[in-house]
Amino acid sequence: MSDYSWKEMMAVVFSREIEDTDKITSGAHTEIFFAATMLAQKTHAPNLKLQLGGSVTLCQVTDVDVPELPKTSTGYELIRYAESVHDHPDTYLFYGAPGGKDYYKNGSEYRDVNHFWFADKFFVGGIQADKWGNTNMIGLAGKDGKMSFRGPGTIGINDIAVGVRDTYVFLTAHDKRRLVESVDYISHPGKKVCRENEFYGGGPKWIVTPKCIFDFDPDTLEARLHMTFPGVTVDDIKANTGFEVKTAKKVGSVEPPTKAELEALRNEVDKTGVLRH
Amino acid sequence: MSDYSWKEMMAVVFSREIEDTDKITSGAHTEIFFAATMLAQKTHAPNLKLQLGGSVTLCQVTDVDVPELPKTSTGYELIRYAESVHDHPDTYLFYGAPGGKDYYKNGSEYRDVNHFWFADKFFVGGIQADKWGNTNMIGLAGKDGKMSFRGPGTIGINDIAVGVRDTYVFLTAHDKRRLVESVDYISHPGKKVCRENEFYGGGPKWIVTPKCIFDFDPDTLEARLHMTFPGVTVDDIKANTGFEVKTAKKVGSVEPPTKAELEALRNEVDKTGVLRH
Amino acid sequence: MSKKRKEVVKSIEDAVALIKDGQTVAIGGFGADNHPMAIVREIIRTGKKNLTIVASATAGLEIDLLIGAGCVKKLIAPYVGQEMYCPIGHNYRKYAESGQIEIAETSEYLLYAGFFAAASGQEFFAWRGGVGTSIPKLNKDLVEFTDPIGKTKKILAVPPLRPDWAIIHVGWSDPYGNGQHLGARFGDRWMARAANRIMTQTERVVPNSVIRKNPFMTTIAYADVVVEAPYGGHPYAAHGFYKEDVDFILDYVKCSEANRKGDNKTWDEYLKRHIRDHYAYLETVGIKKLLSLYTHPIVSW
Amino acid sequence: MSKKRKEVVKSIEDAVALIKDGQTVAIGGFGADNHPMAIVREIIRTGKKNLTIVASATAGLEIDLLIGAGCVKKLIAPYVGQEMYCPIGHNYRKYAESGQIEIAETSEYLLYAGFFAAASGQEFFAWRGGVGTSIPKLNKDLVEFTDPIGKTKKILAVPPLRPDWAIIHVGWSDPYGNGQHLGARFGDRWMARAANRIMTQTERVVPNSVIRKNPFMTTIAYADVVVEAPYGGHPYAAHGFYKEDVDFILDYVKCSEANRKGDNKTWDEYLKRHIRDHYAYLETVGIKKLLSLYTHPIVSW
Repeated sequence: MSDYSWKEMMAVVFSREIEDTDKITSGAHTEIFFAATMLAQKTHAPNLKLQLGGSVTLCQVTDVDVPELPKTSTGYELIRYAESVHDHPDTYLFYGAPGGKDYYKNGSEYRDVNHFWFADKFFVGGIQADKWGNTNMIGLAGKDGKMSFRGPGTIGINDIAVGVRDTYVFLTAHDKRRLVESVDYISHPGKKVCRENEFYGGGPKWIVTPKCIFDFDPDTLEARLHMTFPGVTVDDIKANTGFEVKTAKKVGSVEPPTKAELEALRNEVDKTGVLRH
Repeated sequence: MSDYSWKEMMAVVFSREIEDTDKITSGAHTEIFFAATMLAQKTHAPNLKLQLGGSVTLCQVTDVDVPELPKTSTGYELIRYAESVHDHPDTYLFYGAPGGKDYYKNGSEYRDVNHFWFADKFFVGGIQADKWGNTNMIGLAGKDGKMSFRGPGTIGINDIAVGVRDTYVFLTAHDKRRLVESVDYISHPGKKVCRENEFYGGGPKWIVTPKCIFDFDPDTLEARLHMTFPGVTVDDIKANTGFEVKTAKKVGSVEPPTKAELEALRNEVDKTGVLRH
Repeated sequence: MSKKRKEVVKSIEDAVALIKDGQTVAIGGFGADNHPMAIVREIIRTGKKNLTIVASATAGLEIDLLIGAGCVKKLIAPYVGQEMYCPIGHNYRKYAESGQIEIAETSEYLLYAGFFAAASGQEFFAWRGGVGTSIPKLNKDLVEFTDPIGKTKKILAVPPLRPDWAIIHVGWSDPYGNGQHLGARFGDRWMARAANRIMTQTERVVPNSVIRKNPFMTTIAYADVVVEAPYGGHPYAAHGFYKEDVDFILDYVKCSEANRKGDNKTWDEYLKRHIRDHYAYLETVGIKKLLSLYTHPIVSW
Repeated sequence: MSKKRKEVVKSIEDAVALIKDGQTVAIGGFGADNHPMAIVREIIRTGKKNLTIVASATAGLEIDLLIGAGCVKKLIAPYVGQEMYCPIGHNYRKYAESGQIEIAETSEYLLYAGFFAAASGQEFFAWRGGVGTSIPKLNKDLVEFTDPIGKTKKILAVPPLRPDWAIIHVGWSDPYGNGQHLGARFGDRWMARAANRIMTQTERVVPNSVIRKNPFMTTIAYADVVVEAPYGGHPYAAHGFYKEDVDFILDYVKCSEANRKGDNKTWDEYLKRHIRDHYAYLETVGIKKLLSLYTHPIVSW
């Protein structure tokens, strides 16, 4: 893993997930997310409908030079890539296709009605995630109803969960404090809670950590080990996870970034190496 | 009445009602309404917060030349007078002071909280009005649930009624078909209905016809004859009204436009005589 | 880069062919301004039937024309008329009074409430306007309930209003479907957000660089279909380009009034005269008249 | 004309004197951009107490500063931090974990829902986001009820959130209180609509004619008070004028972290160093640093 950083790998891995028909709104881990989406527009998804930034900044970089990868989700320079800018509240009723419908999906040239009005994919951060994919940004429970650790806050993940097709939960470390049997507070509901509440949104598709990717058993809706990152063993993951690690039939290994992918990332999106450090 | 038209008189009479602290949103009878409000800004209400037109066009003509009185509520030329233009839906949550609060009211330099979020004054049209001030824009009831006469539609009067301080109901003719005991359908609720439903909006302050102005008894909330227009008798009004005409203690007479008022109207707001015909 | 961005400009014939009988079609603009008339005429010319039409908050006679041409089964409109030129649309009256069209009684914000609920993926939008009026009795989609916090006030639950198509006039659009109004936006953005598909009628297709010059002025992003139709708003005004054609509107009012009063012949002739393909229609107006409607820009950027 | 239009420009001292202890104050901007920092510092300098602070949907450390300076009794904020520079505000953690501030747990759209209800005079705004999470348990103002149409889904009734003041940074404003953002507007317009009074902090007061050049770009109409404060957004970016001062922000993060860890002295010195009147504050930053933050205009009109 010496010739690329974890952030670079994550940008590439997530970029592969993006389809040309997607609409995507920016979420946690701004710089990785921006890199992944811009890379997708420049490589295989030129029609990706992309909202970056806190003001419904609809960006299109397919044919636009990106001198430096934006580092914050709010910067003025994002307007450089914009075809349309709105008010942040409009992200909940405006971004992408009107009402956030499918686009060129299901074999028809025109999108069908669906209820993924927010976006197709969204990055979610967390201080805890549990086996159901419930994610916690609120805090760790202490005594007397106080919090022993105050988290950053839920931002808009609860709002987004109602109408986003798939979320990707990102944890920046993999240990038993973060991956727990049951979260102290729920910011982002897991698949089970989403289904119980009849959300249109499907809840988390993956939980991504520096060690591995969990997906969810379609029947039990519980997390299961889906893929490991290069060099990580299943035992290592089991030893560092706070819930019983179930595994998919076949646990795969994440394909490292190819030379072509890294070149595209570094030459077209991240010229100054924001993700390399 | 030979030296001014009815429309000119109405513009002047309504202009007198406007206070410098008001916020007003345009309503029915565009050309009269625009003239009255622009005249107010140019004579005694330079701080009048004024939305004209169907797109939250916040207009200020105090120090601006008005070559021709706008004739429609939607025209491009309204932008000439605008300091701010928004989307039409924003009229229900944006126009004027944020949330539509008082402004320089109640002795304080800063406005107090109140719930007249829409506006202080609004013009309402109607095909029928009844003694409660209920107004009908929907139609006249026919057989089998059909309408014998289909009205233009309620536009937004029902929405506005919840949060406008006073409405002014304008009828373009005064007869027993229009002024009825009870309207066939309610578009704009009268004072009694507004109170029963705990609206912030006070309902109609006046019903204005070519013959007279009705106001409302503060106890019974029923219409009563408030003022007659020049040359109209109380008997004439009683003979042409479809409900029993009660009268205020003292029925006044509307003061005709003064020479100065007419000059200001014609020289500053209606140079081409839109209201004269 | 193996793939390129998809351009969505189509001929008016190809575009309108995408609209199917029985669909719900919302028509943008407001009053005498910014109605997508070329597309409205093409809808009539191609004989669409049983449409549910969603009008703007203050429709003009574009809706009256669709009704009079027999395209409309159901109407959702807070108002149909042309202010002082025609306080109530004549075909609207004719068809409403005879029961030939179904009307869902609504209002400006009840309409927007439905758009908002659709655009934001909610089950309904809660709104008080309409309580105490006849509207809930005349529109069974509205459900009254009691404020769950204060427990006393009546509230209307307004269900999502999700047209199959929003048809919106813009000043200019790029080939990818990013459009900008050059004047008032009215309720067009809310209408577009609610619909499953957006078709814009643009005065002009312009390069993407024109849009990027000021992306804050972009009003419709990602339209599905763009139709270029210069003077496509006639007889109505197109903000930034031309004003309304009052003579033409008054002639419409006269012919539609005749129809309401039983003179089908005048009306049929009116339709025959003006329902043509777009450039043939403009010929019936005449270049001198069209050019006389010019308005100079008030705002530019 | 006997009367003239009222100009609303005030000195920062006179403006902030209007804010009273115990009031509810909303602070605009988003992330590292467009926060009204000169006014925030004046609030601290004049020792306001017991404020209920309403943050933007993604607050930066301006909220953390107010907390650390002891001005805040209650906080309504979906997030307090500075993205990669500081994932969670240190004073926010310190005061929240010790119970020294009350927190009404909320989220981006629950915040906007409250703003919307206030601005539109409704009793509440109906919204599903938050159902199935811990937020309703941690914010008793939210009332769960059942969809009155479909009868199955759970909905939250969000009551009006009506700050006494919305304090908003704009690029420029005329003397009458018409302001324009030169870049992103974030949630500022919704915040302003909901508040009883608007105070704008403007980089520059400009003539009314500048505003009228493109009235579509006006974002805040009719502010009650306008304060001119060039570089008033520092250490944050002001779109169209300057970018954020990363060194300064990192120094803040270091000093506030010290405070969280019990080193009051470092923190008190930080406050003493930087909480000064606006121009004295700018001197502490230094003109060379300020000028180095320049960003050229991306959009102009």
